[in-house]
Amino acid sequence: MKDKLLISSSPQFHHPQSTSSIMWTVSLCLLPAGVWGVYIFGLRALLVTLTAIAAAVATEALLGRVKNENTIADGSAFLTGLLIGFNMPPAVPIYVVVVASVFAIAVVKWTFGGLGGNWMNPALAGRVFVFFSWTGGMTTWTLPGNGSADTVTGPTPLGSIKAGLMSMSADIQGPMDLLAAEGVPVSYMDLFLGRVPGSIGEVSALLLIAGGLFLLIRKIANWEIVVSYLGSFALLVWLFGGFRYGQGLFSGDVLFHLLSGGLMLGALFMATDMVSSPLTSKGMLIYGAGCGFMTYLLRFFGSVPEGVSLAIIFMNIFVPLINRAFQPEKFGLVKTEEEAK
Amino acid sequence: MSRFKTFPKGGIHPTDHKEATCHKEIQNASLSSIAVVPLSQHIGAPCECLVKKGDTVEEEQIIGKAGGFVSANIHSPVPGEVKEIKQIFLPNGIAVDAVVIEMQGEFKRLGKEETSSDWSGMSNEEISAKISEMGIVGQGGATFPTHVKLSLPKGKTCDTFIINAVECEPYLTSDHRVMLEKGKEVLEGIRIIQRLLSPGKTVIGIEANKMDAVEYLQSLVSSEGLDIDVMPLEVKYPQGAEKNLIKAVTGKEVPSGKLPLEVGVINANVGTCLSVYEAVVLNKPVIERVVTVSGGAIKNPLNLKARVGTSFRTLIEDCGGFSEEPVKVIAGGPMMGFTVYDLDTPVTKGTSGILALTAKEIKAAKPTNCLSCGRCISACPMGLNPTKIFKYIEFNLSDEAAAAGLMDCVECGSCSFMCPAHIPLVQGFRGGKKVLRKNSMKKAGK
Amino acid sequence: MDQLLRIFWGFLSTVLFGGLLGLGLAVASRKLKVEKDETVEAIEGAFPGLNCGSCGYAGCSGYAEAIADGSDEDITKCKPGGAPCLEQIGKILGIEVDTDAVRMVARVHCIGGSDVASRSFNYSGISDCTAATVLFNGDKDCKYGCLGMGSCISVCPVNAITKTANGLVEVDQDLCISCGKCVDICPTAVMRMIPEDADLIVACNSRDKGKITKANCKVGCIACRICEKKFPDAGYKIEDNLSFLRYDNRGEGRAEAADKCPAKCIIPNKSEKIEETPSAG
Amino acid sequence: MSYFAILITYIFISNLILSQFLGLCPFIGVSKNVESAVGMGFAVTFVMSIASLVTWALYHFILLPLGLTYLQTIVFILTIASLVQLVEMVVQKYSPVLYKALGIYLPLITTNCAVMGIALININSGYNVLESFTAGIAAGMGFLLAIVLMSAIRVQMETEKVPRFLKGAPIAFISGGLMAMAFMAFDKALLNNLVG
Amino acid sequence: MTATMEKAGKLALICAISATLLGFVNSMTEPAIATRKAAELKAALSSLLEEGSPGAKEDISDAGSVTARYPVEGAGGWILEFNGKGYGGDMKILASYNEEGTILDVVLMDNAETPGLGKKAEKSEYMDKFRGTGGSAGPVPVTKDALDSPDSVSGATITFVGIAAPLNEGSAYVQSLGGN
Amino acid sequence: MREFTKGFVRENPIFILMLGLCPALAVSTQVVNALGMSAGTIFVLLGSNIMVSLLKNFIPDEIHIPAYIVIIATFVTLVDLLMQAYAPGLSKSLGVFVQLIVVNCIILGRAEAFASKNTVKDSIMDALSMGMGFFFGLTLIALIREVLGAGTITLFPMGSFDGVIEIPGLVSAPVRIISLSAGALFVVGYLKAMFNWISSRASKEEF
Ligand SMILES: Cc1cc2nc3c(=O)[nH]c(=O)nc-3n(C[C@H](O)[C@H](O)[C@H](O)COP(=O)(O)O)c2cc1C
Ligand SMILES: Cc1cc2nc3c(=O)[nH]c(=O)nc-3n(C[C@H](O)[C@H](O)[C@H](O)COP(=O)(O)O)c2cc1C
Ligand SMILES: Cc1cc2nc3c(=O)[nH]c(=O)nc-3n(C[C@H](O)[C@H](O)[C@H](O)COP(=O)(O)O)c2cc1C
Ligand SMILES: Cc1cc2nc3c(=O)[nH]c(=O)nc-3n(C[C@H](O)[C@H](O)[C@H](O)CO)c2cc1C
Ligand code: SF4
Ligand code: SF4
Ligand code: SF4
Ligand code: SF4
Ligand code: FES
Repeated sequence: MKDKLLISSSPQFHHPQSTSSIMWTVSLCLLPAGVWGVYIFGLRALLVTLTAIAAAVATEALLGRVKNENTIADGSAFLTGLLIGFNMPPAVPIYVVVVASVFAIAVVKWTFGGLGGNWMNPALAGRVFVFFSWTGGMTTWTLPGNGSADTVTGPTPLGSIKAGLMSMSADIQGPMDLLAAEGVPVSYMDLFLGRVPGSIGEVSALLLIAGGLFLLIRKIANWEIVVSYLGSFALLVWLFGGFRYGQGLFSGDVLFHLLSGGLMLGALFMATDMVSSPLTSKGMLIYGAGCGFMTYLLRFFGSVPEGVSLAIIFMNIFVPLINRAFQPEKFGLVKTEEEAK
Repeated sequence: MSRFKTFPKGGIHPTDHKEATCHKEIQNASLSSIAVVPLSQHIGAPCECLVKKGDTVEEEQIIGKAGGFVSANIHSPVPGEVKEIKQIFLPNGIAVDAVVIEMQGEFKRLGKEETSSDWSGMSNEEISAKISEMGIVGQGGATFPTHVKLSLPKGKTCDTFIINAVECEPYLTSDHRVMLEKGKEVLEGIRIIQRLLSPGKTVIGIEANKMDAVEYLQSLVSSEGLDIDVMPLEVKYPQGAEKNLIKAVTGKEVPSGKLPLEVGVINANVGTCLSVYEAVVLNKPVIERVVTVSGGAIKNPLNLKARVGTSFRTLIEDCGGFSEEPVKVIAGGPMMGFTVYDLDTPVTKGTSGILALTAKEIKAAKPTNCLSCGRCISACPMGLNPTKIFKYIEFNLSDEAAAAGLMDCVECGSCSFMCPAHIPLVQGFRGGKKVLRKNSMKKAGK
Repeated sequence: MDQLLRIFWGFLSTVLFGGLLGLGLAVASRKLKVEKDETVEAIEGAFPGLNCGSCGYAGCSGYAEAIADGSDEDITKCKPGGAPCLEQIGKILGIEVDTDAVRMVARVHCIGGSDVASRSFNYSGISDCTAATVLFNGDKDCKYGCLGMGSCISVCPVNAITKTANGLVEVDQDLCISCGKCVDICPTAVMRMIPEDADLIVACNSRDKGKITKANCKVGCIACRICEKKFPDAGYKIEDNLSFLRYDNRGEGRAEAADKCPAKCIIPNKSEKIEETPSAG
Repeated sequence: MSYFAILITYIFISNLILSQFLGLCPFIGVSKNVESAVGMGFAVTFVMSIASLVTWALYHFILLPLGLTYLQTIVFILTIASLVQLVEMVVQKYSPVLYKALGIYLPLITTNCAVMGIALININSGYNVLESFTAGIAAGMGFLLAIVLMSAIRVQMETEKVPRFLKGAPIAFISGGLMAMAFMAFDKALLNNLVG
Repeated sequence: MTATMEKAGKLALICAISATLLGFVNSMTEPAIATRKAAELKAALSSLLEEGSPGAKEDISDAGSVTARYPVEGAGGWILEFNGKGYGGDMKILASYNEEGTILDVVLMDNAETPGLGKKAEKSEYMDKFRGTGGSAGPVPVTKDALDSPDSVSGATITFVGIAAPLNEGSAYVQSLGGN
Repeated sequence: MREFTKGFVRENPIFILMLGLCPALAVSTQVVNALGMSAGTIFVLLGSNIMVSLLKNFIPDEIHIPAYIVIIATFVTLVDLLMQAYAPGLSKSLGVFVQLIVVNCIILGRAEAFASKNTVKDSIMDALSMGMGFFFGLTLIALIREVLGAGTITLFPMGSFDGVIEIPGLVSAPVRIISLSAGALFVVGYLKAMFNWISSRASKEEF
């Protein structure tokens, strides 16, 4: 008996969620969107995703060995790899994917002490790193073709809009008009279901929302971040989104902007990465709002068509400061201050 | 949200597992032939040992005399002969001397009619002296000597007297059963304490998962016309922690580092009230208490009335033994209790439960690095930042940890319970407090 | 001509500029003379500059300032600096200092490795000695021994401490800078400072009675008093059920006592590694 | 360029630290805790804005008319050095509170290339006096932003399991690199779109 | 006070020596720098021309991105200097036109484009897309889509447009001038 | 000899003393820039160290900083003017950083810390050592950044060699971000870590 009984500090039992169950659950919730990506972009999308995962997990294993830890089973490297895969265009060169994963795990994560140490989102940092290095490869998009062998390239809806805005004629009322004028026939339903070019895992808003809702219900993703991110972004688009089309206030196409690009993937699965987001509710609200503002700024004014990755890693920089500023309120502190008066 | 009151910040909702024992009447536990009676069963100075090897002791004889103002007498739970005085470890890890008594001779009360005396004629001093003599300590877990708590310092008054009937720890049902089965006695005990404190008002705080007890006590209170408010509270751990209970009941916050009396509150556990009744009315010292024996590895979980000094093994055998190999045996509840490695560990005045948990129940996992998820922060009822404090301790930054509120931590375990990384935060805090105490002693020494 | 004129202008304006500046600075430096304390710099120069914090200040400069402005009169707090540093500071401050103290180093006074000392239970929790002691004072039956989880390792500023194969730690005395941090943190107080030139140590820290010690650990000091009684000049002294060895007076029979020790817990300080200690019994 | 554009340019797009590499020594040296980072940031902003004005005036009223632009380096550095000393003395004399806050950082600024750098950039960009002043303030604010963010990150990293050899300066550099990467979100094109 | 004066004097002396030294060096390097700059410009200008030679510079301030013009002596046509808007800020562009406004040659001068992206435009091959366009020879390509191989500017569209747009303007400008 | 070699690793100005970081990062996009910058810096360092150690008794303490600055600035301006006249390409790609040699912390730092206290001969040694250390550090950074970030190694054109070595494979798709600002910080960060590691090993061996 003596040696079999476990001696440990209280509490003696535990909430069912663990790091690994959380990571694997998130991966599972992402799976449908990934399956969809493979379905419409073909096996190349699968290859890209698997390469990203393999490179991330292999890097994690290697660095874990140096530090004498085995951290594969916690699933965080798998998830990072999966998300990197999801953030890649289907036709991206394979070496780009590998570099993104290695950078994410080795530089962004392990340099700062491995899981939990990183203050920036590894997957997004990896993506941005390769984006700035191989912009061409990272902006060549595959048209959805139900996996036919010969891929055809074409711009993403947001990309078409960026280009179209440069030479827009006067009678265009909003993004959907502009797309029609550019000869890119896209409907809201296409955006919602994911029948548009884009990164492998970002196109299907429907499946991402379904997975994200599950995470929200399970309290794995924080509602504060999701709500303030999507809310502030939608508000800004609604208020000022019309200006670029010569319209007044309150006329932005919120639906189009919510459904296009990597916003859903970013807001539900990446801004909510607990490691690189703030600790307290208030902090999370501020952070989410910052992400929303930055996404708006970059989408409407930036030189790159999409702003979600950059918006999130930009806000990551502020997280340590936010954490200092928004500490929990200590119990029993108010009274002592009154006393002092 | 809920129609019941609660404290606003933090708190968690672990599965309560109380259904295993909450309907089971209190039974008498077996007596083990050897009683091991630790000489310190309370917070404060250990007792002075009054017996030596070979002495014969009677049941209820004082064998340990209170070793100071903050201390409580210890009585022999059984008649018999002192075999030896040896050092043992209590579940909280403290090494104490214990008197080992081999049971022989006659019991005083067993099988006899209880004789009760009327306390209405006693003076407050006499009551206080009785409580002190009978060695009553708080049975809510802190085991603070009750006579000390009930003697108001000069110039302080008690506005509210709160009876802590929350029993927020999962599994445990001893207070619940005491209220159902000894409701009248408990109320009488409360009235005795009311006499001592003359509080503005008296509130019994009970979690809403014990509505039968609420209704029963309410009916007793109204039939006897007592000035006691029975208040159901939302089910949330740690509702029973005194500062949180006070916040829930009165809305007042006890300042950091201060006692409840600072806001005019005194609180006592249900079991403590029962002991007060027994001491004053039945003239009976604390030699037994109600212990919940439960957990997935126990064949037939029960609420047992056990004598102090009885081994855990005896109680477990009373419950039919183990149904499967337990992974942990715990003294107390799963949130605040201590694991033991030796089933010969004796029951003490503070033992509210004995739990034998299986691997499936404890849900252990290998700790990983902190994910900064902030769950510990939202769980902490004291409004602390557990992850930050833990990291300070981990990196030997004790001063920073103290500044971040380490000493305000009540070790409720909410943070560790929620932590997905399974970081033993509370263990870190206890180690950190140890270091702080060491440092301050060193400073004082200089 | 034009060129020459410009050179002249440049010359003139720079001269004026420089002259004015020099004048201004010279005047200002006289008017606003801030006493720049050279002793601070000198004292700081005397320190080894490790910023290890063993003096109790935030860094070497903090201690230097405290000495210089007289707020700290104890000039011996820099352990790593040792005698040469003391001497230098003494010179700077013009005071006599006693510098023949031997360098002290840390040493774990326990050889009760996993092979010889018994364990009470199956510990699950933080791998840190201080944290481990909140549960029954650690998982060894002997409550005075080295728990081997290395709290000391994490505080040592020079990485002088390493874990051994049998669940203890050992100090590389050549690296040790005598800061004493490991001694401070060790929850069982098994880490103690000894002179660098110590010949032998009693490698046990158990204050339990002999019988209990023996049950807990095969190489524990059982306080049999053989060393104290048989070799009265050797400097052994039993206190609290444990033999202590003095280093200021090294009389006859020190090594012989080690031989006679039934527990074999008196071992040479340096030549033998902990792993190679005789596992008696 | 409009003043707004200058502000955005030097705070975000051409941030002194993260894209121009000016003033790295204090950026690495004084970012170990947030309080001193804030102090240093304000001190730099203060000195930079004044230095921008003074060097602009010197250049346009003395060096240029006299054809002495080749003495630019000598004159600027001397001016900045004495300006820093002067500021230190004046602040010390008239605002002990401010001196306490900024005092210890002022001497460090003398050999900070950021101040000299912004003076040279002002001249090379052909700014007028107010534009120079704005650029000075904006550059200072960019420095302040970067160093404060960096210090918060570094303080957080103090309690993370950073590998031993990466602790301290390496982590600061690599964090700086990640920050620079995120700041690449801001480019001239964004500014052009924003201000038209 | 004499000590103070002495210090001031010494500093002044050091300054004086420095200033004088620099003055002399400057008087040597200044003309060298000036001639070098002129030569560079001349080289750039004449590299744009197969026949004829660049005439005197005339600054232009009212023609959009055109900042200066040089009449081509001997062959007719113009060399124009533009200020284009690139990714990294302003770019200085020189281009030669025949009298019909057709582009003969282009060079990218001072710029702050990104190495590997916009900087590719410094290479002579890059300008192939513009040579022989404009005026009667067909439109200057001003969007990526108008190119035969848009790949060659992918990832650096801003630079491309920043060069193409002024060139297009220049073509119209030359036509508006109508011969020398 | 020890005085000379100290700059390479033990007291490397960039990686150990952490001085002169700005030029180290800013001009290290191409090897040729690093070489030019190092040459300029060594020249100034040498000149100012010599002058300062010569004049150390002549310069009163109160004005030593401005005096050193004037001396340094003079040498910097010399370099600047000469470079503009005779190495225009280099001058252009180094930009304001030539003038910023004046605030390069290494130079004033060495003048203060070394030359003002030592003989001319030792000061020359020190200048060379620090200069070589700066050269070594800067070139290392530039080499890594240019190879990875551009896929080339740019040296001086000589004869038929146009000065650019192309690394096959990398040149067509280099890790461009390494040649941008972020990449510079990454490279210096990891090199600094490497130096920490080397010097901690070295100090262990010395014990
Ligand atoms: C696609 C998928 C792959 C998984 N792979 C692993 C794995 O490689 N290692 C592992 O420990 N758990 C893996 N799991 C999750 C486990 O089944 C289990 O849920 C997890 O370890 C959490 O256990 P816990 O709740 O006890 O912490 C995987 C789950 C899914 C959905
Ligand atoms: C986290 C925590 C939970 C507690 N839960 C209870 C409880 O459920 N019931 C209880 O009576 N005391 C509980 N206590 C103890 C009370 O804080 C308090 O000590 C006790 O009610 C005082 O009464 P006593 O002196 O009669 O024991 C808890 C304490 C802590 C720190
Ligand atoms: C680091 C970086 C440097 C860039 N440099 C240039 C550049 O020099 N020239 C340019 O036109 N665009 C530059 N860009 C902008 C984009 O690469 C490009 O303009 C945008 O992706 C649109 O181009 P596309 O339509 O050809 O894909 C740069 C972007 C980044 C991130
Ligand atoms: C809700 C959630 C979102 C996550 N998002 C990301 C992500 O965007 N990028 C990533 O690298 N890891 C993500 N992770 C995994 C993990 O937090 C990450 O690997 C750590 O940042 C590594 O320290 C996520 C985890 C969870 C639970
Ligand atoms: S154990 Fe302490 S820190 Fe954790 S939740 Fe409870 S009070 Fe807060
Ligand atoms: S709950 Fe655990 S993982 Fe989450 S922040 Fe707290 S300590 Fe970290
Ligand atoms: S010497 Fe002390 S601190 Fe070090 S490992 Fe042993 S018990 Fe732990
Ligand atoms: S911590 Fe201990 S071993 Fe390390 S240097 Fe200090 S005294 Fe020596
Ligand atoms: S070189 Fe030191 S601040 Fe730039």
